[in-house]
Amino acid sequence: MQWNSWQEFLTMRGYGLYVWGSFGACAVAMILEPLWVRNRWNAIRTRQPRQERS
Amino acid sequence: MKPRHKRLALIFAGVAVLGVAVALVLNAFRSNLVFFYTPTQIVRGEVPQGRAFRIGGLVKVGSLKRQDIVAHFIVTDTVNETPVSYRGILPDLFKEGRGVVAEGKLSNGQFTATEVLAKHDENYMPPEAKDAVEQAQKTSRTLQR
Amino acid sequence: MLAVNQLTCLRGERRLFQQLTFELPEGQWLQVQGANGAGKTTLLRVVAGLVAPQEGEVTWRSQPIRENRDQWNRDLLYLGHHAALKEELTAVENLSYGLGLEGFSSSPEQLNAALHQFGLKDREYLPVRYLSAGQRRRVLLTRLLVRPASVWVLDEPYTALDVQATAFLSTVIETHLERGGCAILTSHQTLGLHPGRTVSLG
Amino acid sequence: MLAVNQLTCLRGERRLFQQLTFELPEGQWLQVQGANGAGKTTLLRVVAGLVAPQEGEVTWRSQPIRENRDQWNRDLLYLGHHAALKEELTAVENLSYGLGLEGFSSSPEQLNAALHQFGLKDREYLPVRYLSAGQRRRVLLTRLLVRPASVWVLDEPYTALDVQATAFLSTVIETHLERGGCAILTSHQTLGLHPGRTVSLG
Amino acid sequence: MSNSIINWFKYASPASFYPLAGRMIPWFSWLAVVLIASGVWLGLFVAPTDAQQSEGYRIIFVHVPASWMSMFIYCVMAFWSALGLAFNTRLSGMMTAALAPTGAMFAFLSLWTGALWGKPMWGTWWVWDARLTSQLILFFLYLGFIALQSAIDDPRRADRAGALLALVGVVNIPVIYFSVQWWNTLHQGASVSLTKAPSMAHVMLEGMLVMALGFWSYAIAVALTRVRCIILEREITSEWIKRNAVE
Amino acid sequence: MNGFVMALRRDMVLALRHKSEWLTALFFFVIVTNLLPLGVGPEASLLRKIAPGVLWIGALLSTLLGLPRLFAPDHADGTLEQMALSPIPLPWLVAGKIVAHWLVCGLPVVLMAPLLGLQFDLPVRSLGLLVVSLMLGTPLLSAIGALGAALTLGLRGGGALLSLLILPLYIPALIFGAGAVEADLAGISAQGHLSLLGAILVVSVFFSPWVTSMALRIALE
Amino acid sequence: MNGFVMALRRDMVLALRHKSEWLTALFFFVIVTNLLPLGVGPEASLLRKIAPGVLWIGALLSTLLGLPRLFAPDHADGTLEQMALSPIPLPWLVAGKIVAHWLVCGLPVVLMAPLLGLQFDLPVRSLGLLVVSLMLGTPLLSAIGALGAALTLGLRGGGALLSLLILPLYIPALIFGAGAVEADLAGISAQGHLSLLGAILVVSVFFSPWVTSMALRIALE
Ligand code: HEM
Ligand SMILES: Nc1ncnc2c1ncn2[C@@H]1O[C@H](COP(=O)(O)OP(=O)(O)OP(=O)(O)O)[C@@H](O)[C@H]1O
Ligand SMILES: Nc1ncnc2c1ncn2[C@@H]1O[C@H](COP(=O)(O)OP(=O)(O)OP(=O)(O)O)[C@@H](O)[C@H]1O
Ligand SMILES: [Mg+2]
Ligand SMILES: [Mg+2]
Repeated sequence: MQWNSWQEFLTMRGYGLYVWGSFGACAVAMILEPLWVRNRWNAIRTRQPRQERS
Repeated sequence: MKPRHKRLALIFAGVAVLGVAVALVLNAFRSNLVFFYTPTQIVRGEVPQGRAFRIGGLVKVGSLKRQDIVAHFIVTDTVNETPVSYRGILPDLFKEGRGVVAEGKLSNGQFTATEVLAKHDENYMPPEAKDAVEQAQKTSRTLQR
Repeated sequence: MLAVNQLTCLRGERRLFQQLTFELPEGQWLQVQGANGAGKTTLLRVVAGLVAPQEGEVTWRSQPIRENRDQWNRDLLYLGHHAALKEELTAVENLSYGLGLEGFSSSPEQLNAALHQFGLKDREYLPVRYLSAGQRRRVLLTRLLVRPASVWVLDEPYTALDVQATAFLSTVIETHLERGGCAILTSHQTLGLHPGRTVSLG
Repeated sequence: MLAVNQLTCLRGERRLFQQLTFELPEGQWLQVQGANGAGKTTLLRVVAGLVAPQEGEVTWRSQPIRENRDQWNRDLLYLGHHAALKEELTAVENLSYGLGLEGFSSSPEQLNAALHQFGLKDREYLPVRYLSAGQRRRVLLTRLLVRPASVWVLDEPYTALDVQATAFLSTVIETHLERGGCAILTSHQTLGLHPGRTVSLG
Repeated sequence: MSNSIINWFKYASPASFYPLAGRMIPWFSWLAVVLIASGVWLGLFVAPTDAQQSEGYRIIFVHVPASWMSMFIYCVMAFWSALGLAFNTRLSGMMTAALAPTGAMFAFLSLWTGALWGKPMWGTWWVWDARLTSQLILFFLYLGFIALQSAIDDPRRADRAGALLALVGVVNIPVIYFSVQWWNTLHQGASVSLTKAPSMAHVMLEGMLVMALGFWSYAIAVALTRVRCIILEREITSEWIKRNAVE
Repeated sequence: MNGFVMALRRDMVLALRHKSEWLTALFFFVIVTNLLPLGVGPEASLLRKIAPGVLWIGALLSTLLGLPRLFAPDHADGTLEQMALSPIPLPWLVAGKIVAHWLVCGLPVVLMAPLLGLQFDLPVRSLGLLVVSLMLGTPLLSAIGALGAALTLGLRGGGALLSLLILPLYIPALIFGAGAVEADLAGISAQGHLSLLGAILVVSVFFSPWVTSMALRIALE
Repeated sequence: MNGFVMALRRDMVLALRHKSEWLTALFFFVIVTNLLPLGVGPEASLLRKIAPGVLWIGALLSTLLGLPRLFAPDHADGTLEQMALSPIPLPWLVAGKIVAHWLVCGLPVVLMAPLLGLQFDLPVRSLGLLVVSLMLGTPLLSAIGALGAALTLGLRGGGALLSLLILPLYIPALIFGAGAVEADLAGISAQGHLSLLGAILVVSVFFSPWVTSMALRIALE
């Protein structure tokens, strides 16, 4: 374990903004994208039975 | 020509074209197509005259001096050296013995930078390991001498 | 009554027609006949007021059309060789913007009904770019059903239509005449309309 | 012989035709019939090789046309809805560049003679922009006289033509058939040709 | 020979790929979660401080995997495109279309994290050196690909036009990769390469590789899900979907 | 070969008859580069500094402007269909059209450039290099652009899409082209830049007609 | 009035459906201004100096680009004939089309300008003035441009001719517009420049629809 305190972990010795900016952007993107694809999937699946009936 | 021959001719032409292209690219790499110039190129006069350009190399150990906010240091490529002055904030990675890229103008062998960027190498290691490596290098150097 | 007096028209150095005179009372129709290049389209454009004739004039209800443009434009419906359709818009949008630019309006339901009458069921919401030649023509002709006007000037309205649509167009024109409108048209085909007046060019 | 095997074509989600099969020997002609939007134009484009069908294939002299494009393109003459004429060029120029792009050539005299045959005397040196609708169509059709080909694929060749030109076009087609060529065409009019084969769509 | 090709086609047909993809997705999803979690743990908690860059270097654990993936995905797209143009398989177009948004996202992340890294280390967000410029071009190529596909409504044309673009753009990939060798760039040279031992401490290297594998699984999982969507959307009228797709 | 000449001649006749095309390209180039002193102010040293970049961007934009009209009119009036059905292989015809596009949009710009360079107070020695770099660069712009024009043929949003597709591919040409002139201005050899420009040129001019005609066949479907 | 709204709405729908138009204008603006640092080199002080001129020229060129397509498609497909035969007076319809052109080609550019200004390192205070000057200037460009578009409708060489006709009329706007921003940058009041810009704006916007529709009727004959 590299860190002595949360404080140190969060500030990253002054590089907090940059490190967390990078990790954060990746996290956001890689969480949103699967949700977005799921959404598309669900939209198709709910549309499908309707089309079949008609 | 039969279609078969035609196709062969085409493939042949395509290979020839690619060959010419590769030759040209290689030729380009022999000449100086660069993001920055080295002190050696400055000494040889291969750099832009009278306009801004970038110079790159290592900061010579022990050359960094600060007067107020003006920093003076020497950029070296281990063969030749160029003195540089810069007014402004230096990036974190700027250290003696490390890589640097500076943009600015050359006059009378003195380079006046308007922007200084740090360039670092591809080595990543914890401080202890680094010390060990440096120690080893030093000893091997002294041994060679 | 639409009257054409002593009309003369030049194109390049060619005299297309000269001293042309005819009248068209309400309830009647007139076919302009002539070979390809005889000047039919040119005549219709002069009558519509798009082109000024070299000599002569066109009057509508005894008023020269070029001096009384407001009234004439309200009473006139002109369909030329051009489709005047935007490929990106659907049939319904094309119709409703077309009407809008002329100061009329119509609900989408009415437009849809008119398109159905012209045999364009299921195709109302497809961009015009996907329609076949005949289907585009039908969209254009649907304006006859939704744009009120008493004088119809139609340049080759029958092109690209299949047998069924041709018959329907003829009944549309007949109905228009019965209601007291009048129509000028050109066509190289034999028309299924009751006999009307004719003018021959060339 | 031109043969069409098991052709299926979709547009959007609409199935235009399905498992269509027919043959056309040399010296015969075939009329594609169908209402507006039935898929006639689409079929002709598939036959010409412009569109790949969803299923099935077209063969010419027992070779699939898409695999033997050189030969097929040399033997084919396709005239679509589009005029393929440049408004700035004269009729003669249009024809000669059209031929040039296909690797043929013809002297201006020959082209002029062909244009005369199609009733375009005096109009050869006028930019096409000034020609009437029927005259443009005639310029296009003149290609039938100057471009040697054994298969003609003609999409509504009779539109915009007057009576005289219609009759002339029919004799041109008849001559082509007598010489051992074959032709596929669409038209909503009744044609003055000897009875040929038919395919009905839709 | 024709026999083997027909077999191939069968595998590459959407109908048989659809269930296969369905079975693979959960595996890769979980693999991605596990690998990324352990990568983050290795990168943020286990890996030591760097001698030159202090804690700032930790961006390496996302920057490098994202950069690698952005280049790798483009290569895969080009591969499918070549296949599609040569054999006219329907699946290849769908795969390319499914990969593009993920690739674009990684290209963007590479630029974003690179810029965030460059500011403290080099002293600038951006310079026009060869590596950075060619990577920006890669991002634009992804965007162009996506825009082109969405502008064409006929899926067949969209696939084939996109395939052409993907194939033409692939020349950019070696330029990105070798730019640091061909020109002297501000961007650093390769720390990891096939020809020499990595110039990185072991823990750091391990963290980076684990992250890269995690990103890789992630990309596979997302792309497979998306390709299933595309299959359903496009083949909605076909028999096999009506028969069995709605499990 | 014959088809190549025919397509070239036809497009040239059309362009000359039309005038709009080549005059527009040239005019646009002159305007873009001439408005700048009006907007920026007539400081000679400033102008000289931005000259290579501005001239190259001008050339690039005027090529880009002509691109949508490379295939669109032929597509709209059905000529492209006829070309696709011609016994002459489509790549030859496409090559003819590309060369015509260059002669119409590129060459006048190249010939005009030294004059404008003078206006920007470039030294005479660098003018030669400017012409050389443009001479190598503009055919490349036409060749790469043709592919973009074919891919976006008849699409909604054609113009913007075309720029989006093509500009990333133009950036290297711009960098090396303007770079060559700047290097020369700065008194260093421009050979490296020119070689790279030449390499891109050779490859793109050779392969573009093939790829473009594939794209055209796709667009015609 | 009704016809004005209708014409405006129709053109807006077409533009949005098409996307090409407004995206092209915006894209072009962004590109022209963004390629510059690539070609000229990223020296901040240099860039700041040329910023007002470059941004104004960018706006001017993107307006100019959209102009040939203001009436040409409607002319080609016969819609313009229908408009000329409409009971609604033609100037109203033309006014609608001009406003649509501004909304499509002008407004996005105005809104984008401050962002690009930032990129050129303009001080924040001057950004406001940049927007104001463009807001006054771009409608004027559309209004004057419409007349040129109508005069050159359907002519051979339309594009070049149009620029030739219109640019001389645009130059005052460019000088006062870029001048205003430069004055502000230099710390002088920009009021004089802006007033002149306003005067040209009022006159041109009022008279343009009338004159333009006269030109259109002539073009249709
Ligand atoms: C916006 C700026 C940047 C971009 C677009 C960029 C792009 C890339 C790309 C495309 C790669 C993968 C190529 C390869 O594996 O050889 C890469 C690798 C890498 N980058 Fe960056 N980068 C940027 C900034 C930075 C910065 C500021 C640093 C560090 C100070 C950095 C460090 C690295 C490292 C360590 C690698 C891995 C190289 C290897 O191991 O092979 N990058 N970058
Ligand atoms: N500038 C010109 N010089 C010479 N002749 C011209 C010129 N402009 C037009 N023409 C001729 O004027 C005539 C115009 O005819 P118009 O279009 O009215 O014919 P049309 O009767 O409608 O023919 P179609 O049945 O083919 O539609 C054509 O014969 C054309 O050649
Ligand atoms: N994307 C699409 N979605 C739905 N339908 C489409 C689409 N594209 C084309 N169509 C339909 O396909 C048909 C194409 O017909 P085609 O042009 O072949 O008709 P045609 O028989 O030549 O008609 P015409 O006699 O009018 O020339 C039309 O009915 C059209 O509406
Ligand atoms: Mg006519
Ligand atoms: Mg048809």
